[in-house]
Amino acid sequence: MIRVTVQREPIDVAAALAAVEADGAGAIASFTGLVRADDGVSILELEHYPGMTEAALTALAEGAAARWDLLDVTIVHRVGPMRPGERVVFVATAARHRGAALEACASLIDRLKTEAPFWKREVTTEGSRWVEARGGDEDAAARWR
Amino acid sequence: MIRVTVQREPIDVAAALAAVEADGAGAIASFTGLVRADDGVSILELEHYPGMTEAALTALAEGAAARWDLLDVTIVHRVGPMRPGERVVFVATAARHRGAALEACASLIDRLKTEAPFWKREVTTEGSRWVEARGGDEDAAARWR
Amino acid sequence: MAIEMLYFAWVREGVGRGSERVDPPADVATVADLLDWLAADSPAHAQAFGDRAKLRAAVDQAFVPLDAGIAGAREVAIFPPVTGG
Amino acid sequence: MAIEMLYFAWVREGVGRGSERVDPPADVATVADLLDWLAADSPAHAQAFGDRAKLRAAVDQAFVPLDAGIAGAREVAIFPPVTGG
Repeated sequence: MIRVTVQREPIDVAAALAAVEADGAGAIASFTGLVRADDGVSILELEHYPGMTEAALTALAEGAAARWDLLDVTIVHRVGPMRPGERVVFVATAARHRGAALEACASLIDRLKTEAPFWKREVTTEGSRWVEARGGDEDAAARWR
Repeated sequence: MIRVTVQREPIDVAAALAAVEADGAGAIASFTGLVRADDGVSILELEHYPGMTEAALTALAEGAAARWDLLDVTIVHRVGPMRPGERVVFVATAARHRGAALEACASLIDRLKTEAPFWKREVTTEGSRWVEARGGDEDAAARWR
Repeated sequence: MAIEMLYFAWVREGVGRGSERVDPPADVATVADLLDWLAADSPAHAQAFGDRAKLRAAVDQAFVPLDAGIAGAREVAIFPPVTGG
Repeated sequence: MAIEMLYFAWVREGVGRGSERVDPPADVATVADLLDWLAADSPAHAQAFGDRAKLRAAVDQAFVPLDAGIAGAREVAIFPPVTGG
């Protein structure tokens, strides 16, 4: 099953994982991205492109499900303001065997970083700034295409 | 922080992940292995080598933490009898960036399969049998050495 | 035909709005032409669109290069490289 | 010196016990020698140790090949290839 959610509310990882586990797979891989506590950032704000974001994430999920024969793909991405330690993104993949689940999960978070329309702004004590895209992210995503 | 647990009780993934998240990392990868519901297995029983198992898992965790500069490694492995859908093993890794967390998590579950003394027995309606080691597991583990 | 322009992140801040409906003349054939045309009359647009290497675009919610055509487009979005996840 | 033998999985079932304390003579120098010595007097051991390719060993809780020496060993474990995770 493919589950894609873009939400302002905090991400409930336990509930998301429980839903994936209920589908009877043998292997579940997950990735959680959090606002790091050690960067002097007091607020991280995520902007997105409503409509296109959900479509882009769904396309990534469907592509991974077909390529790795997955039982489940879950992508939950938070938008709006969030604090250090809070979850920004959660990806989970379920398959019969571990290799498929692990690879698909890594691929999804790599591609999500360059192929879904989100933009991050960091607020620090010195002000706020838009986060610049990293060249390494493009390289990471290109591995899977 | 390194957390290694071998237990007969069900694995509480939410609690394990919450402990990892509390350490302030930006990226957490996890893997959960479950008793598959589709193999005709009514009970999976895990035997282990008390003492050596914990030492072997701790050595794997310490090796990964050093190689990938991880903030956290959590390995929880269940032993004793368990039913389809129940969790057999849970591995989580935390790092500043996703690449390290994802690679380390994949490496740990691959190496755990060949380098920690556990033995699986499957009980079906036809009787019970010890699970044979898969050659593919040895190949997967060898990638990381 | 009218096009719904959408702006995100610092492009939105620079232009001073998140969306606007525009009706470019027929010789505006590509996304880049559209940026030139919008910049011609508005210092805010001109400034926001100043460094084309830092701009990305989507036409009808699909990523495209700036030299992509806009014939028949209903929605064109302009934004910096994405930084989600 | 006495050695604590440990058996796991079908090796344990074949031998009929999970552990035993043994005191091999001095010419029993390797794990393989130990298996031969144990098999010589016991059909159960002989059967459990019959296919050496399917046996793995640990000496004092470290995996070793069957031709590893056992000088000074306190604990020797014999078991099938591991299947955890």
